[in-house]
Amino acid sequence: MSKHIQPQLFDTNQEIEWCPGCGNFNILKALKRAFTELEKKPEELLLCSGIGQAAKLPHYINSNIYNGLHGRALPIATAAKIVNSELTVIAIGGDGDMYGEGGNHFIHTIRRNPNITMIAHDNQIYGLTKGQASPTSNFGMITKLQKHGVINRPFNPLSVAIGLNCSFVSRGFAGNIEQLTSILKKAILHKGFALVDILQPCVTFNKLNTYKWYQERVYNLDDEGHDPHDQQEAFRKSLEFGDKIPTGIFYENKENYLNTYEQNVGVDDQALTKKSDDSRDITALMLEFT
Amino acid sequence: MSKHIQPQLFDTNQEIEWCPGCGNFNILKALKRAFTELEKKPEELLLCSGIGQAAKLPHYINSNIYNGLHGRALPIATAAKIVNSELTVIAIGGDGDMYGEGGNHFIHTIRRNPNITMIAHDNQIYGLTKGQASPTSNFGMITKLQKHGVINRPFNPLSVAIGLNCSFVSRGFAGNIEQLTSILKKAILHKGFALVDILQPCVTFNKLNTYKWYQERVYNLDDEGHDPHDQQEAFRKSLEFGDKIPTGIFYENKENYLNTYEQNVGVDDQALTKKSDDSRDITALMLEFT
Amino acid sequence: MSVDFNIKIGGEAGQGLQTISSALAKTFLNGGYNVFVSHFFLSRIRGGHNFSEVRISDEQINSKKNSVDLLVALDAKSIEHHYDELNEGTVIVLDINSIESITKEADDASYFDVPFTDIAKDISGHKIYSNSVATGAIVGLLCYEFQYLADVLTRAFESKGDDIVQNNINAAKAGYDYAQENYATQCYHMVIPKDKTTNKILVTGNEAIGLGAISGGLQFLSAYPMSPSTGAMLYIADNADKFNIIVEQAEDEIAALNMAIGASFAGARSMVTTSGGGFALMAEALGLAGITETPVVIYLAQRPGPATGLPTMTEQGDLQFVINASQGEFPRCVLAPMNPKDAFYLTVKAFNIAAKYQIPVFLLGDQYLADSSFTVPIFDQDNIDVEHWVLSSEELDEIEEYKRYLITESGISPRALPGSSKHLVCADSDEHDEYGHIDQTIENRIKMNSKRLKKNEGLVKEIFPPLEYGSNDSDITFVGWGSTYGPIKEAVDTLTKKGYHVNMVHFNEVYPLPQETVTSILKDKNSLIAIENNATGQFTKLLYSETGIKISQSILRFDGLPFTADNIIGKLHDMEMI
Amino acid sequence: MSVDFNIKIGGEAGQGLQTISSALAKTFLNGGYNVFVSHFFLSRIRGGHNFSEVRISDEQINSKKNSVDLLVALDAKSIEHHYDELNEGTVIVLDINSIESITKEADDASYFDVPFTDIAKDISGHKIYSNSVATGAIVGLLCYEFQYLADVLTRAFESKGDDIVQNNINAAKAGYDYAQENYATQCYHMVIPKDKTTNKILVTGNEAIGLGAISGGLQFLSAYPMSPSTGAMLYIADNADKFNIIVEQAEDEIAALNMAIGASFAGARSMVTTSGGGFALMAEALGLAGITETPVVIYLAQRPGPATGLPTMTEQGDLQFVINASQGEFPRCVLAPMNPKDAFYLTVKAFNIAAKYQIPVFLLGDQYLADSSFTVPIFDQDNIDVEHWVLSSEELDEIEEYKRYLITESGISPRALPGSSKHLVCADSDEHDEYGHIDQTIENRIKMNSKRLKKNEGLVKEIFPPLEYGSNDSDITFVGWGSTYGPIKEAVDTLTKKGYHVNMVHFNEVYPLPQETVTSILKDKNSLIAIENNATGQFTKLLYSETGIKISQSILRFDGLPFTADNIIGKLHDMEMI
Ligand SMILES: Cc1ncc(C[n+]2csc(CCOP(=O)(O)OP(=O)(O)O)c2C)c(N)n1
Ligand SMILES: Cc1ncc(C[n+]2csc(CCOP(=O)(O)OP(=O)(O)O)c2C)c(N)n1
Ligand code: SF4
Ligand code: SF4
Ligand SMILES: [Mg+2]
Ligand SMILES: [Mg+2]
Repeated sequence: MSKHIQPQLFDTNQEIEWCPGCGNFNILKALKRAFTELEKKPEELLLCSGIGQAAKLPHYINSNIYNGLHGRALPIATAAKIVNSELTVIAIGGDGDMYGEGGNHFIHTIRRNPNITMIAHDNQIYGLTKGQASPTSNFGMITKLQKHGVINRPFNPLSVAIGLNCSFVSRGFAGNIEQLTSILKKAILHKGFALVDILQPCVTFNKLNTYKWYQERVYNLDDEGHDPHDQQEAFRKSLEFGDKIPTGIFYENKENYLNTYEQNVGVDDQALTKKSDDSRDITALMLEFT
Repeated sequence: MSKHIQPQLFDTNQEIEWCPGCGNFNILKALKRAFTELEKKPEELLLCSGIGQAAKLPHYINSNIYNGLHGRALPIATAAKIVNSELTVIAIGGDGDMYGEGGNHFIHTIRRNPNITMIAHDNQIYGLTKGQASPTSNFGMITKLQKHGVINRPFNPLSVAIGLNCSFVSRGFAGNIEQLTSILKKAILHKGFALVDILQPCVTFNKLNTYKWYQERVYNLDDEGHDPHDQQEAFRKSLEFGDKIPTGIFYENKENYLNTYEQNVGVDDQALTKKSDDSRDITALMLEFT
Repeated sequence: MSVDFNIKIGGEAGQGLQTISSALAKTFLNGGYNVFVSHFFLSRIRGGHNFSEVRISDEQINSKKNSVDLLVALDAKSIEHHYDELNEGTVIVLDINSIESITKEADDASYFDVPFTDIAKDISGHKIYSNSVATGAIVGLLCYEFQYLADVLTRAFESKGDDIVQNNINAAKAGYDYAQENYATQCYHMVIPKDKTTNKILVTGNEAIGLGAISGGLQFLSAYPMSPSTGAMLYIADNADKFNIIVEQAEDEIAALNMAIGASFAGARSMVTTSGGGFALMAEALGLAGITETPVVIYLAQRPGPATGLPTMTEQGDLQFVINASQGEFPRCVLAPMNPKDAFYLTVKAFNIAAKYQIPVFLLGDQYLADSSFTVPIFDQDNIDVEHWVLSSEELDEIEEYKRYLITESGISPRALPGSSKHLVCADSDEHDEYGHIDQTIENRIKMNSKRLKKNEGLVKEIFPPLEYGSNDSDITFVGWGSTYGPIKEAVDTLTKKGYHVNMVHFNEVYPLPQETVTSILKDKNSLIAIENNATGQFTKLLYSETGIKISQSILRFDGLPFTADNIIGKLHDMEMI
Repeated sequence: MSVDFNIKIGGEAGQGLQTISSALAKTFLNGGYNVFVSHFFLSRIRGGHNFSEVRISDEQINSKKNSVDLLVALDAKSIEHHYDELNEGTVIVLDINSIESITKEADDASYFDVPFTDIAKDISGHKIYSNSVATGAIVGLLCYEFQYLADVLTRAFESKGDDIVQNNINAAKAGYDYAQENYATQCYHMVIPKDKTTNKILVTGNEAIGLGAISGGLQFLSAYPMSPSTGAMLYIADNADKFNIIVEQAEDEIAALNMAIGASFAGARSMVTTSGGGFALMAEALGLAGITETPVVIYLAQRPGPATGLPTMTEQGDLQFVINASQGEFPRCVLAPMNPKDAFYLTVKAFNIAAKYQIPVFLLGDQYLADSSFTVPIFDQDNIDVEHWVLSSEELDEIEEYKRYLITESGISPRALPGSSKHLVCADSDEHDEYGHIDQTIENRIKMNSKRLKKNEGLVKEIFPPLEYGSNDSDITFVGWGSTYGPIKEAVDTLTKKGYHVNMVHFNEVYPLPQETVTSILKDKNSLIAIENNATGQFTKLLYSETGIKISQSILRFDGLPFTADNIIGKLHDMEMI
């Protein structure tokens, strides 16, 4: 089979609206590769996104897509998955999308643990709205709006996810397609909610966190023999974001009670739509009202 | 001075709408005590709340109050504080209020670090709406709505706050007024955003997490010589919630860049309303448009 | 003999008013009566003063009555607050031991003391049975056959074991006997069972909507709890397993509607339940359903606003909000049930319309409808059709190239589900082309926006005309909408009996309004009077703006309470119309 | 000589269209012309096809023109897309080296090749100066005095150092000279500077609202970025330090409006900036401002919906939404600026009305107003009053017992700030008593709800009548609102010049509408034609429902673009009205 599936399977003829050199291109490439290597078919995929530069990605992959509202990819993705657990569901968005506007869904979707993959293109900036600080912007970074520098401390998606015992927590870097592809594959294969935060240079608006800036700092957790089953260690690593920035798989939770949302609801074996039929006899229910 | 201030100073003639025996009464008592011992005056206080049983509390304390929308106490409190930094501002709500509907404000207010105190009456249930699961409900707990037990893993406000390097993170128990009063006082005195999560038995709807249940489990972190400046240790402790439940001050952050929001904005010395006057000459601005 | 008897039970939150009213209601329902049960609660769990009313009639009733024929006082406030509502000779049943002090003298009314608690302890060993004693005493005072109550208690406590059932029955019987033995004339009022097989059920609006949703094929419900809608969510959750329905408590209302939309996109018939404040948070997602043309049903149970307002009371204050919510312009439909029977069928219709037109459809109820129990005939399931309007596998196989947003004559594009075939399904909240991909050209914009709005033409034809009731040739026509149907109809009946010529035109499908039909019904009527449970006459404005029919007289109520026929007639007097 | 010259500059996002258009605009503004600059952008940062237009006139202009007198093509699409808009003989300026292929033959239009990049590299050493070359070439083709451009460039690049300034000027001058030397007739069109001290400025709607807010006493702005409103937030942030204004980027729009309300409660004049989708998330907080009677200003810049829609384009599709948003009933005010001048003064008014009536006030703009630059006279600051309507310390000292929600004749209660005296200030989103504490009684509900709605009576008197323009005795009256003022006025002027009898009635204060005034203005007019930038005629509906005036003919545009006078006149032809 595998040799018949070609990477072009996931190409579309949509014009790509990103700036030349943007980190998003590599994320797109890595994701297509991951789908190819996992032998996915376009019709098995559902890519849900919010609004932002990152959130345009689904249009560039030949698949089912739901490009919804800014900040709301996760509830759409979660519900679609619970209704049709046969779909491979990915939620995609920017750091503003996923952690700012969508922050509440982020923390509560982790709690639900649906078997979906969340990909955050973390360029530490609001791209589409032209360069305001995002929740993950570095402290002190100057932007057009934050003229005296960002005064909020950065949101740490990894430490929050690990603190919430999230089932899979990882960070990739758009400058390393190999590693990113491998992380994405593991995330998609992981049964449960998988977070992939991706360091993504925005060449137009983020003049601080450039390719070079990241390149000088990133290292692979694998190289340090990091044990992803150790929550405490994962937390320690998640706090590291300065001269050194770890990438790879921080945390993987295999505890028993971490059944997926679909399992807990009892629809992981078969799509809900196939389970329930329209012959709904409510006679017995009505009799309770006498 | 202190001997002239009486606890009754904070009493109101509002009828208290809580069920007899509810943990809220002790929280009310502890908070009044804290204000008394800190020699606060009613007019210096601003108590902001959302909607729920807990959120009714401000009506029972003689003070300025803003009882706003479900989930939205924090933005109200933050903005009021930044406008008038001379006020002692407290944000109060239930676990549903603060971590469910208001979850996004929780994580982002921590990032801003205003010098306010957030009090969450954590009864692990939705009280006012009659007993649905809350974000902190124990896994598996059966409720009227969650008939097969809660399937989401509980939200952990402490681990999230510690992961976000929150400036002060603590847990009290409504069954221990002494300790609670002392925590509340420290939280109010603490310069920066202070979280006080309070284990609060709901005698009507939560038949699992009762006084007894908590009493059998809680212990004081002080007794273990816990160092609240150690983020890693604080995190470890925050994950403990089972046979043993730690209470006390988990984490206190005194790092330098943790200036408060008011300091960062430059209004901690004087209320904004006193700083800015109405003589706004825009002539110079207009000239830029030629 | 014509029966129209109103029992009011007052007490604190947590004293079990609903247990008593529910047992009484079913007892009389099963004896062939029409029963109507309404509640007044404060937004608290214990204490305060609440009350329930059980109205018993041999005619169809859909509303409360102002005057009280029997008052059961579980606290002193019950007497203070409701003293003015009593008729001459109304009996007040109470347990004198458990009431602190009585401030009202018994002139018109007479007290009848029943030691609820003592009897309960004596007979069944615990004071928790005192509500059953009270219930029994009331049934006794009405000299109604005890067996009906015994049956009701049996079914109510069945699941708790035989002992509990027996204790409750014993307690009730003791109360019953005590009343008959001690009340001066034995029967305070005589109510005789009529008919054992009535085919009637007693349901609230929330339950009827729950039943309608189940019957109408609901598969996914997401909601964040909010009074007065939570009952519908709970009812569906209680029965979810039997029908493979998923009920999800969302973290907030934004998630709730987005989830329902995601579920619908993936193929499930989906719904949210909420109230005005929750819906306010859904306004953006409403537009998402609009532009992605995703069917979804929104049940909004209104309560008085603005903001938190009066969370446990009733109002019709959100009509204009739901019609105009969300940026931009797109079709939607608003159905406003008159009563639970109507609610049931309209809920089914809501799902079908949502599916057919691929739009959001509102069920606009209110606390009065949501929480009150109405007697209705058993719902007829024969004509329930679950219409999916989704392409079948065969149809999909035949399609060469699938376009989710194909431009069609009707504005409705063929709907496929993602993963159901090899065709890909793309949806986008941006303006998009026929494939569902972002398209910012003006040519496309005109086509797509027009296509969506085109659906209104078909939609308006689905709307049933308003209900007309009362004499053809009338001096006064009441115009109402939604849950005010009951009180208005009763006002028409009462006035007709008194010889007035009045009738009513009542709207339960309120948006879009079929202009011609509505105009032809209303244009020649004399003296239109709008009746609305709000302060600004929102439907009156809608009617005017959509049809040009201007109603210049109105009876508005915005104090948090529902109308009664008596209110309406009283207002007519004030207005010197009668 | 009468000048009305339209320069269009087309190219990809990121090619610097705005730099060129802005330099050109100021160059002609400072020579005494009225300039109007508008933009068409796609929702992307690089690539695609965008364009800007600079229209230069010696008359007041507030709108775009359909036909193009000079096209600057930075890409091939500029020629393809806009070829039909060219006049006979329109010159197309381009750098043939940087354009892949030209598909259109030059029949009516003639190409004029200027090697922008080569000149830039030659003269200033880098291709980044090619936009200055282009700008210079255009000024050269119009034989306009170069010094104006030199001054503009000096000020634009001042902050980057003398070298950069000089490089830009040199590049521009080279372009200027190249044009004059190589264009067949030296001047393609002659534009002569008129007047050096014009007292006019060139501002966008966003900037004017920013200036109005600053002038009107703004102290706290919270917002979540959203096109097309972000410009206002940015403008205010740029100048916040000078006036002690706090600008807070919120985590979402819910926080934004709640923060603005919290800030206002604590005493700051506060505001949010957003667009429809962001406002949708604020709907609940709108009601919070309503019930707690907290002043707040909401600037909503409309863009085409539903949902994400067309994020960078224009529409007037949210009027009914803002008027009806949020559950329950409470007063609000909606002001819809006609142009930046109006926007400035209405912004000040918005703050004062919000403060006086303690209500939310909307500034309803749109992308056309927000992003286009208009020539306006310098704003007059003499009549700007910042009215606080807050109790002073002295007044508070005199009050025995303070009640935040005192029932008054006008419905307006005296407002104190928390912490400003020993009086406590309590606010509640529940229905509350005069002190601001929860009160669920029906008596209180009636009082409080009526008190709030009572404010409408005073409020409607603050609303100015619509603007009337054009001949008194006319056959056709255009009725418009908000930003369509410019194109409608121009249509009236053009038609009048052609001998038609047309006039216009334009609304910029749209809610609540003063019924009598409006009726008296409109009732005797012939052939009313509504002009709206939406598909369903939202203002037409509002006007009808509020005043009974029915407009049955309309010109609607909903393709994402603003009107031009030519569009309107064209439609009138189609409708056979002229
Ligand atoms: C409700 C709402 N608020 C605001 C916006 C405007 N908006 C669009 S994208 C965006 C943020 C973009 O930043 P991010 O999510 O980080 O994505 P990026 O463009 O950086 O990939 C915002 C604020 C919107 N579309 N909807
Ligand atoms: C927007 C909105 N959604 C829902 C509600 C209904 N509601 C009121 S209180 C509450 C939750 C109460 O739980 P919690 O916050 O834990 O407070 P508690 O009553 O337990 O103290 C809910 C869902 C509301 N008032 N507003
Ligand atoms: S603006 Fe930044 S994030 Fe967006 S496409 Fe350009 S480089 Fe990428
Ligand atoms: S319902 Fe629970 S939380 Fe609310 S007052 Fe009663 S005991 Fe307390
Ligand atoms: Mg980003
Ligand atoms: Mg709670």
